[in-house]
Amino acid sequence: MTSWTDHLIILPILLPLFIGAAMLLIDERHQQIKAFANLGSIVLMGIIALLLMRAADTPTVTGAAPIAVYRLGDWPAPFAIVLVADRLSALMLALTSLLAFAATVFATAGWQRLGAHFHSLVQFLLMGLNGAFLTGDLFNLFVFFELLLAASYGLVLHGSGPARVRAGLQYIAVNLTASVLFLIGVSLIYAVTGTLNIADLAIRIPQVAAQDRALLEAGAAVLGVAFLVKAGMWPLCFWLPTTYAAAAAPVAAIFAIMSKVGIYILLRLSLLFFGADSGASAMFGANWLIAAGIATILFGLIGALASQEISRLAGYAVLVSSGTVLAVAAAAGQPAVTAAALFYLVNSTLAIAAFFMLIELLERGRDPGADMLAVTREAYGEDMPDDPDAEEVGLVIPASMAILGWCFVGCAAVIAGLPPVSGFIAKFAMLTALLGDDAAAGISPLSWTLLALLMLSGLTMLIAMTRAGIRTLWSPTERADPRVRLAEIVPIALLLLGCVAMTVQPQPALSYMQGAANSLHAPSAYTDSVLAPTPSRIKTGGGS
Amino acid sequence: MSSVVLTWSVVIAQMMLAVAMACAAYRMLVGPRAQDRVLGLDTLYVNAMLMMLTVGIRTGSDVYFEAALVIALLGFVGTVALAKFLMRGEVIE
Amino acid sequence: MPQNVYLLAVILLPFAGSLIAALLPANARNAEAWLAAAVALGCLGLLVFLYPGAGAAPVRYQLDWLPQAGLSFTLRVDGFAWAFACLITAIGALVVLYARYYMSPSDPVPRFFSFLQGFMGAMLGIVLSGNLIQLVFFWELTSLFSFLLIGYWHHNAAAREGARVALTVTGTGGLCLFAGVILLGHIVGSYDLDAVLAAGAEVRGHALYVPTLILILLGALTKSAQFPFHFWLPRAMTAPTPVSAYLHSATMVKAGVFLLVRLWPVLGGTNEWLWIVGTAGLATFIVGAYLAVFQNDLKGLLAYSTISHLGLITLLIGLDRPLALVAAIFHVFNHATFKASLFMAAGIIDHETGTRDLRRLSGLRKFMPKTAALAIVAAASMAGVPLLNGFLSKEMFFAETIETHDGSLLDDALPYIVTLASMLTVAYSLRFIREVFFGPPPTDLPRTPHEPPRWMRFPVELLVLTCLVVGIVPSLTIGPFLQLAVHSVLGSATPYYSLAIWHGFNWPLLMSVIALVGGVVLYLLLRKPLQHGLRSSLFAGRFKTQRLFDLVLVTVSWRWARSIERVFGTRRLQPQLLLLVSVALVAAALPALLHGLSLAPVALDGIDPALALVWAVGIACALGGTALAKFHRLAALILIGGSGLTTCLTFVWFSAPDLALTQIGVEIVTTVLLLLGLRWLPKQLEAGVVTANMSVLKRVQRLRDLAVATAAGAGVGLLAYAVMTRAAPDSLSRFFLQHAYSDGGGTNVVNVILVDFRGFDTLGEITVLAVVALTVFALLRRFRPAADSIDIPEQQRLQDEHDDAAADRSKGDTIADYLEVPAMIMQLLFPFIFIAAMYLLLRGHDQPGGGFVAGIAMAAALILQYMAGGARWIEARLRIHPLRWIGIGLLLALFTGAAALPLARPFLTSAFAYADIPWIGKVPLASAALFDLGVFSLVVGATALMLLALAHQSIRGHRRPAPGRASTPETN
Amino acid sequence: MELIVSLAIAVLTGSGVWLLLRPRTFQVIIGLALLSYAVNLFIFSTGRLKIGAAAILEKGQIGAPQAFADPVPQALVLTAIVISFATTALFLVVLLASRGLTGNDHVDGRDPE
Amino acid sequence: MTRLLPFPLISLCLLAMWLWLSQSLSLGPILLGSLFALMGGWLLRLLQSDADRVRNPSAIIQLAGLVLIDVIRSNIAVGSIILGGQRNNITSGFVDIPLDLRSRQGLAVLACIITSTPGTLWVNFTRETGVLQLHVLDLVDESEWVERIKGRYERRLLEIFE
Amino acid sequence: MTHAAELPAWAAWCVALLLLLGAGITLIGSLGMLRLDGFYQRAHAPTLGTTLGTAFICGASMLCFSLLASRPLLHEVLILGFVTITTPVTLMLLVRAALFRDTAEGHIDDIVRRAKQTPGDEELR
Ligand code: NA
Ligand code: NA
Repeated sequence: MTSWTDHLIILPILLPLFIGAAMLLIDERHQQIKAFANLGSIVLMGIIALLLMRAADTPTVTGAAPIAVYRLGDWPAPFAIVLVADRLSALMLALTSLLAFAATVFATAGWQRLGAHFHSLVQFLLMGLNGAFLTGDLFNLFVFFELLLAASYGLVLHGSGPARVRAGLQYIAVNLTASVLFLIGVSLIYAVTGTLNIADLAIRIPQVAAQDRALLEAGAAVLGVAFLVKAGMWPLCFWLPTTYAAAAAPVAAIFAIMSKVGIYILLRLSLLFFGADSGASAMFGANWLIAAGIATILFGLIGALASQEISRLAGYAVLVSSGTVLAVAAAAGQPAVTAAALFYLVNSTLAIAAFFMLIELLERGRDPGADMLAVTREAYGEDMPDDPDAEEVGLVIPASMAILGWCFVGCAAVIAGLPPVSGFIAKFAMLTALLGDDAAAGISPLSWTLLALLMLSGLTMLIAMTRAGIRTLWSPTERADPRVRLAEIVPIALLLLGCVAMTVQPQPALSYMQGAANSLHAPSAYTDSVLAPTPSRIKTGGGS
Repeated sequence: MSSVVLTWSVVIAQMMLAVAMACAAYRMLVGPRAQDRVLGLDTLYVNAMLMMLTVGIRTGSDVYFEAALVIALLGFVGTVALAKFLMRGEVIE
Repeated sequence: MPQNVYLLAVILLPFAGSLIAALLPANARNAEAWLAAAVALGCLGLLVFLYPGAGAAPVRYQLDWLPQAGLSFTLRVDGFAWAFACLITAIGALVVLYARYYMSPSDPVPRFFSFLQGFMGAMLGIVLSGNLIQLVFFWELTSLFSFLLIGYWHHNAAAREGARVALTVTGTGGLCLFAGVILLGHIVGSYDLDAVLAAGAEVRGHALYVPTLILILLGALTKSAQFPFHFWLPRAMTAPTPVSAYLHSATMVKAGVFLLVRLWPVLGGTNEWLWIVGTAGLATFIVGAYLAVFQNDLKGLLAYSTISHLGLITLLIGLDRPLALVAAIFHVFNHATFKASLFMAAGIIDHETGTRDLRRLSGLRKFMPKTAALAIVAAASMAGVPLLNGFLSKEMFFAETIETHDGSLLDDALPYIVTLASMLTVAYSLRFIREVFFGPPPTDLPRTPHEPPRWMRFPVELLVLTCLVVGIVPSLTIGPFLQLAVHSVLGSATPYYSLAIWHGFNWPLLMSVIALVGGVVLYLLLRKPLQHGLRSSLFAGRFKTQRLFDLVLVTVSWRWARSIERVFGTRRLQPQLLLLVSVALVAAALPALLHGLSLAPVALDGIDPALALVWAVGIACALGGTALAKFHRLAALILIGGSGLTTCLTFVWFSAPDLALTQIGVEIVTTVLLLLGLRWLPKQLEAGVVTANMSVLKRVQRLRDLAVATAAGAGVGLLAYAVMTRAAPDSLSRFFLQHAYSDGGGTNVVNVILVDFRGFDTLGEITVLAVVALTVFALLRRFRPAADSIDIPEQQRLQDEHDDAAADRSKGDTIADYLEVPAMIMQLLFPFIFIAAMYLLLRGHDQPGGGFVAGIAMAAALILQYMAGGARWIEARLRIHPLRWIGIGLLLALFTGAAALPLARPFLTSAFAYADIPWIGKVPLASAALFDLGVFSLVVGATALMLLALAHQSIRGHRRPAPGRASTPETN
Repeated sequence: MELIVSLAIAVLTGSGVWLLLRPRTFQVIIGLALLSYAVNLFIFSTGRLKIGAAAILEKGQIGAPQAFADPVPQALVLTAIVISFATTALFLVVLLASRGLTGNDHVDGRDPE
Repeated sequence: MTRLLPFPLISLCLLAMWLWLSQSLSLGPILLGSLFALMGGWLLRLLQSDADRVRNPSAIIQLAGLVLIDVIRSNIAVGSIILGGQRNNITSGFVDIPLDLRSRQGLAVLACIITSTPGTLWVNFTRETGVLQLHVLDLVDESEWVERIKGRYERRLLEIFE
Repeated sequence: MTHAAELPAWAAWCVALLLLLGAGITLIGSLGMLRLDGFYQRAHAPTLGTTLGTAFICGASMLCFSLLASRPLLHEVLILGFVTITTPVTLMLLVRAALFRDTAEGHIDDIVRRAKQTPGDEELR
């Protein structure tokens, strides 16, 4: 620890803890103060994340990948807990703070008053998310997972009401069960390897004795199942659309990142523990991840088509996004593909978050019965009588509706992967990476499958989103003009602008992600950085 | 000799306490009424606490004292709550 | 300025115009029109500067976009692109002028003109793209703008449907094109158009040629409304007529044709090309013409006619010969002129009469003679009458059909087939003219027809003039441009062709004559039946492709999707949990089965009978609790308390005093918590219906659940046994045991781990507790009990009644007597528990104890007081501010950890020292103790908050919901 | 000894899972409680079973791993106990709210038809 | 004095408890214990307003001895009932005992004594009538029980507390 | 039990005796839970364990540890004290609650009568 910048890594965890705790000492009536504190903290977090990104992307003198390690309590690794910041985790931190910022601004328009302690819960959720992205310790990961889940339970229930409570009950029950699996998995791995440090595990796992391998893999598999639940993989994902649809709009928007935590961990751990060079258990579970990803894409698409409520459709879009990232990243095992998948992850997360907030504005002041009617008519293929003598004069669309309409188009385009926004670029990047550079080499059946799936998902999402858009924006039912506040439209626009920026300037983003993917695929850089001998209070080093 | 006696007496005492726990558990399982079950639980707590003390004697370590103390001091809180629930239908009015 | 900047400006101008148009006020019709016209003419003007000389290299403009994946923003203009761009902008300008008069003054035109210009930009983007991915990008943009323009009158259901179908079909095609282009790029190694055009032989020889071809053709054919994807186009006629004229006849539908011509040097010249493109074109040509005859809607007729003509062009391209390609390009331009003018004329008729029904229209020649003359000339061009441009390209078409291509039967029959189809063309053109302009004066029209405004007719006049001029002096007018376009596609392969009107008596002329005569005869035969409602039997009713499409779309994307979602998904919790447990079981079992799980033999001699008996008790309690959890909740609660106690005893047995302490504390608090909750659950469930009348399905489900539960239990038990019976690896604990005292300053290693080595876990864990407490608090603030739980409990009612009934007693005496003595003792215990809690807190670092268990003990003490005195009584004497305890606890823990930061040490770096205080002696001072104090404060606060928030529900006045509104919707 | 503890873990897990799959919310919460006992014991068992070897040192002692019960799983169990206590409390309140708002105590908030 | 140390006796007990737990009589624990003992007194004062008064300390010891003997005796008696064959022949039942004792502390001590003695259970005390309801395992003669409670315990408790 | 050898013989015997006595008395009390009839009778049984049972075992523990540590280690007294204070609270509250439940359900006359006349009948549920 030589300078204050060394502490930058831990600030994304301590800052929300501090703000969240301090807000408990402020009376609930001072909502504005809390909102400002919350936003200020998020902005700061964003700045820290950007600094970490920059640090992680600046090559060191030796040219090695710069991976920052923070040894808590000044104890040597692998004995105590470490935090690790590399390109990927810094990226996830930045993404998280962007989403949180948008959602919090949105919430200041009214959602914050719907229940108690909204801002504290957001801060604690961020603490959990940031912790999960940064930690280098398997059990500490569990703790941060529980923290983010606990805060998410609170946020799902924010505002109460039958739908939320019903969905919340389901969400909590499933996640508590998954947490039980998490604990079983972690303790089995500890029982076999004797360590909890992720880097140390990456080193010890190849050396596990043959007779212990069954236990190790059983533990890893159970742990994987727990992550698959959080990532929303079929058939463990049915809670997700229900929960996200029931949650308050800004909450659902922040939740867009939550399934990505599961994906992040799965990617990171599977490459560290069971990468190509990890001995007898190399590539353990990779095929299952691919299969789960593909099944999830398919199920998400089916669900999107079958959704009557637009918010459920958004929930299924989350599944498709998660499934796509996992299937594509797990399938190829090449950094280029992983980079493209990360690019896709970022922009689909942004769009889905914007979409969740947008839905609330669109649905505001609408008669919920209209949906049912429109869908049934469509479902049964009734010819819609065209009134021939109706005067063909368009309806004047209020400016707010026009803006919402364009936001909808933007979200739909990103989610379906169509031009003009970044979803198209993301799909393009994934597909070219999947096909590879070598024209002479054939295309593997798996690549064909994924190519077909990506196309199919574009088509299906196009159909579903068009249907939803027509229903909400063009339906002739009487509706009050939605009264939209600036604080509600700005965050949506902000997130979509992020997508636009990634459309106009995809290269810097993609090359950053390429770097992230490269280090993800090179576990030794990670383990070397974490386990590097450093001066610490224990001069003798470890006992082992 | 004396140490053998002590060893065996601890084992036997633990056996007896375990049987005592089983008796209490029998009441908890069989009832027939709720108050019988609560009484069983209260007894089970005391028996378990005594069992902890014997474990301490057996291992020659007094680190289990705190657990026993907590049962002695707070073990009744649960039973009080149960009793009050039976009497009033709610624990705190 | 250099040319490539002009090129960029051509693309940017329409989009800029679109943006400005959107921001203008709703009634700014003139401003909108001026703006749009200026943009179109401006682009046209720029294009003049970009006129590429024959044989000159294409002008390029390139920007890096995503170089890593071979994507750059490249604009490229060669002769073919230039000609197309001119067509787009020129017709665009005319359409804008027309639309100025067509759109009603009350129509909100900013949206219209904005979309129109956006479309123009996208279309220009397609033709000027020098990168295939970028081409797809603009391709999909045109679909999007087309969707928005078709749905312009979205209050109309047909418009919505038309827009949806168009987007679905062309968007899907666009995705296929995307895939195809990516494959093409994969084969060539670049997406640059020039690179791809240079790699034709390589592409055609590649194993991926056929899939690439099919995917790209799917894109082109859907866009150009080729059979069987043609059905979206007639439905798109719900768009305002300027849109139909511009997008759906002159430009967008030509994008498919454009692409086919563009990629012909790469993909063409194979049998696959000939067969797929040729067959699609031929079928479309015939089907379109046939269906056009039967249309009663003016725009419908024109739409099918457009389909038919696009089929003709596609057929020409499919014929795979340079001359055919020349004819195709020529017809693209001719069709654009006469069809755009016809659409505009139809729009004028619709506008002035209020109907487009051919059966209602009649004799308009008298009312609008100028329009009639224009429409007649345009229709004649469409029919292929000499001296008009349509005749010229049709002659070339006939000439090409006569040539031999692959010598198949179809090839031989081609001239006959196209002649027949051309008869249909003549017939519907004739019908259009005859029904609308001739015959008796119309009756019962919605409006009295008259000539349109001068400038609304102007674009039609200009277009018809073009038809005439090109038809009469082709080589002087269109000649150089056609040559330019053709040359840039075919290069050195450009064939010789002549644009003369008269080629002498030859086979094509004969075919034209036969077609014209036959068409007239056909029309005369069909006139009466059509007037009386004759409908085509082919492709009608249920077998109409559009019907079929709807049916498939609705069935697959809605009905099937819903069924599949129901089969492969669920919204119920139980199946989800079952799946989760089962998946975990399988996941754990597979490695065990694969590697074989070696187990130590079971040794019975090491079993301690006392522990065995204890666990017999624990197991019995667990099973009993399980059995009773449904109907005897209280019993279940008591019984699992037994299991918890045995668990706690096990921790004591196997050397884990801290665990035992914590477990017992949590056990007690949990019991109280669940009891507090039990108050709000329904009193007694129907205990009668247990297993007697259970359905078979229920029984099977129960058996299945039992099997899964047993397997899960067995599995976890086996894993535990396997773990416990093998040697422990060298673990982290070595380090902790070695350094706990020397470097952590505590003898209780577990506690040192908790507050020092892994203090970060603890910090997170207490935050979880805080968060849960907040959630519980927030949720309970809005708690509304079920109707049957609102009343005070039965027991209290009875006791109150008893008190009221007795003369010497007053209400509340029973409870007062009941608690008199116990409450006294419970209050007395409060300070004693406090002392014990302090003891546990302070010695945690060295002996069992710690902040958590101390906090739990303190919270239990508080609860005890609540039970003794009642919430109101306590709170009159003792205000607990749990939120403050929580906040302070978190901050204390945080600051203790952060105290190391100013000393340039990482967070949570602990410090301990032995302070030598006078009189007292050496006192160990560890920062970890302060951390533990934070934990204590938080645990007291959080536990108290949860318990008290729940307890407070009893004293809150819950109002019964109004009858009939069992669950009121929430208020946002 | 190992046999008994694994048997106990097995029964607790089995009962817990069985209750988890039941339709009434109260059954589920009891199931979760039993599962948390099972998991706590399971984590604890990964440190292997030792009698009379509590990980409490003498002052100044440098402990050897053979002489003491593994403290790491114990620390993990402590964290797990706290977290499962918190989540049990939360689940309880949610099930109460669900019962209040939906009028029944089925896990789906509505009784199956 | 009362504000700082509202319950001197209780605080003394608290200090004793602290020292007992700490197993130490050095200055540090005494100071810390005194602090906690004071705080404990303040906590209790929030809940109970009337201070503890003990009139006759020697009676306490007397009572304690008595109780000890009774407990041992009753243990044997009840044990033999449980183990013996005559457990089906015993008569148990409720006994009403009119009390003169009104002090809350006194009643609490009496309750502890009665309940801690195997064979008797404190059921209810009605304040306005002053009737204590007991449950007795081996109830032979009701009046004997009245005499035993009033004579052996209540008299001494009255001496101590009132 | 390596430490058992460190105890003087008399102490070992004493500890053993106290242990067995305490456990035995507790067992007898708990057996009462099985053998006695009706709740009100059974409610008397656990007191054996909480008084002499606890006292003897605490005594054994104190003796053992005091001799092992060669100084008085008497904190088990606190356990005995707290058990003595807290058990009555539970029993009082529980028995009164049971009495109320029986009264409310109309069983109490029955019970009082039966208690005095024909004890041992199976109590109504
Ligand atoms: Na959990
Ligand atoms: Na008694």
